[in-house]
Amino acid sequence: MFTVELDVYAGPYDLLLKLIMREELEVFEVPLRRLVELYRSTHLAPDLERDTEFADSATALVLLKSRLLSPLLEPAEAGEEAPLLSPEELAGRLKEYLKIRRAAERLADRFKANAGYHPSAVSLPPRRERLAISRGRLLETARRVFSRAPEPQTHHLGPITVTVQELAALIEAALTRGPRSFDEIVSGMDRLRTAVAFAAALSLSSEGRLNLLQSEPLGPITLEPRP
Amino acid sequence: MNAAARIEAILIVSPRPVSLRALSRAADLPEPETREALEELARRYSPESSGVVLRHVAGGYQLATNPACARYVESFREVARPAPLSAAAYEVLATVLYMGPITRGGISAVRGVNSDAVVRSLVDRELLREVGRDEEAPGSPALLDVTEEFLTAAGAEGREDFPPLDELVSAEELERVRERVVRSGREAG
Amino acid sequence: MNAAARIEAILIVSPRPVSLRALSRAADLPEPETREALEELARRYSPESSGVVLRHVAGGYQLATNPACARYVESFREVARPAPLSAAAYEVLATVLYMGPITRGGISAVRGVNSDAVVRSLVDRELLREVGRDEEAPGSPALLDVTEEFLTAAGAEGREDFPPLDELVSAEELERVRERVVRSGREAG
Repeated sequence: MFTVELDVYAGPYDLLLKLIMREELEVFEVPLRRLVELYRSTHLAPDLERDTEFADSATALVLLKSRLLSPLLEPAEAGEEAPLLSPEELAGRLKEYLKIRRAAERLADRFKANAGYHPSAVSLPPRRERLAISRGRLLETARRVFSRAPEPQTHHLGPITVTVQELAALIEAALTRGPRSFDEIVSGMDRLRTAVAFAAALSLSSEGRLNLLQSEPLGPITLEPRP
Repeated sequence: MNAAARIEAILIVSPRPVSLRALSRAADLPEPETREALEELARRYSPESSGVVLRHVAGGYQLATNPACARYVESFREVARPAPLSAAAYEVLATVLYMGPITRGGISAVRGVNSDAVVRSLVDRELLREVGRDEEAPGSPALLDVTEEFLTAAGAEGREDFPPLDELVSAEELERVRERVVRSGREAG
Repeated sequence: MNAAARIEAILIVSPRPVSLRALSRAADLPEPETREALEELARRYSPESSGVVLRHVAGGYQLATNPACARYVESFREVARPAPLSAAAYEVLATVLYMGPITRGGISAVRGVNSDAVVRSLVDRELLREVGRDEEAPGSPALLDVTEEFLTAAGAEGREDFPPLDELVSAEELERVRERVVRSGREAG
């Protein structure tokens, strides 16, 4: 089964930086203004919950491929205005992010190197009078826990990943009878689902499961199953 | 790692005595070698010079403080801040109090995040304990419940001292939570 | 009892690192003697031969298992190591380590992506905690910082144990990023 580790999507800065560092030409083909729109929507989108992490990256992918897929490029939200980042400002942010990214890698190494230490569990007979559990806090906590809106399942894959799986499955199902246009597949989907569907298509393509065809710049995209 | 080191590492993470058999199995050593390693450790952790001693008690072997150091240990406990219960610990305790006996998977399903680490620390602190297994679920996971220790710390005589759940949340919300627990049981394994 | 034995007895009953000051007070020893006793213990509990080692982390001292024995400890506990953190989680931790105390919004801004869910799971794992509020910002959002647990997990004595952020990336590499972004902006513009 097709799966996507959430780890792959650490956010649009991460993705941008990877493309830049890998010297992939694509990044130069993307109008900066559109990238900036991406940042805007990332920062200001109002109701983003835990799915955001992936959705943002999917949107980033979509926008990076914007020459391929113009219909997705309507402005983020009507009425939302945010200051545009200049290239220098964007470069500044990416530079700061790169440092954090490096720090995170070092941190991961340190955590790994220290994972084998287990603290002493030798304990004395418990001193009951020292530990007090607040009943008020316990009841307050119970009320909150049991009335919390159910969150998506998060075992080892992020909830949004399930959506990608669904959409990947949907795309594969749609292609069983031959090539289909992307527009056809996503007709009726909202922006987010469309973005995630495109990311799913990109992933399937990078896995060698399908080809993405486009006859002219800004033209419609056709998905063609690979044998 | 040498035999004594393996045994030593296992003993220090166990709050209770460990049997020869359990030691030799976890350390991947034959019992005679385990016994020898224990003799070596007994020499090293001797009551004459060490602050930690190896005790051989009914249930097995255990590292413990040397009674000759009791004064200092007591004085440390006076100054040491007892680790307060975290918000996550309260959530797990509330979940088990009202939904228990319940599996680790069930607790995680109610809270929406993996709760194994929190459960482990509460079991270590003897506020939760395993009371059986859910034979219906795949893999028969352990069922957890709150302990006497928990009730004492909360100043309660028993469960009936806590208000019923339907006074805290609506029937509809409760149904949703129960549904999540049931679903997690079916998906486990 | 000798100084090292007193310290040893105190350390073995404390799962958390204990500061030099608390040790010397509880063991009724002047700090220089406490320090000497710790050196003696460090030799005895050495990573070469012992299953238990003396760690100096999070501003204190701690007895813990030798990672070389982790296999046996984990087999004894019958629990797998907790799931490793995601790349996103390490990014959030690094952000708070170097920029903290910082708000959730601040973290998201540095990373370019909403980080609330990641923060929540890290607070749950007690690697981050709220340490106050940013009164200047609208709504006085909570400020987060790394915890003692974080330092212990990273094997660090304190913040100063981490290299300065500006040393992590070379000037050339930073310039390369800038140059590429600016050039792509010009070309696309």
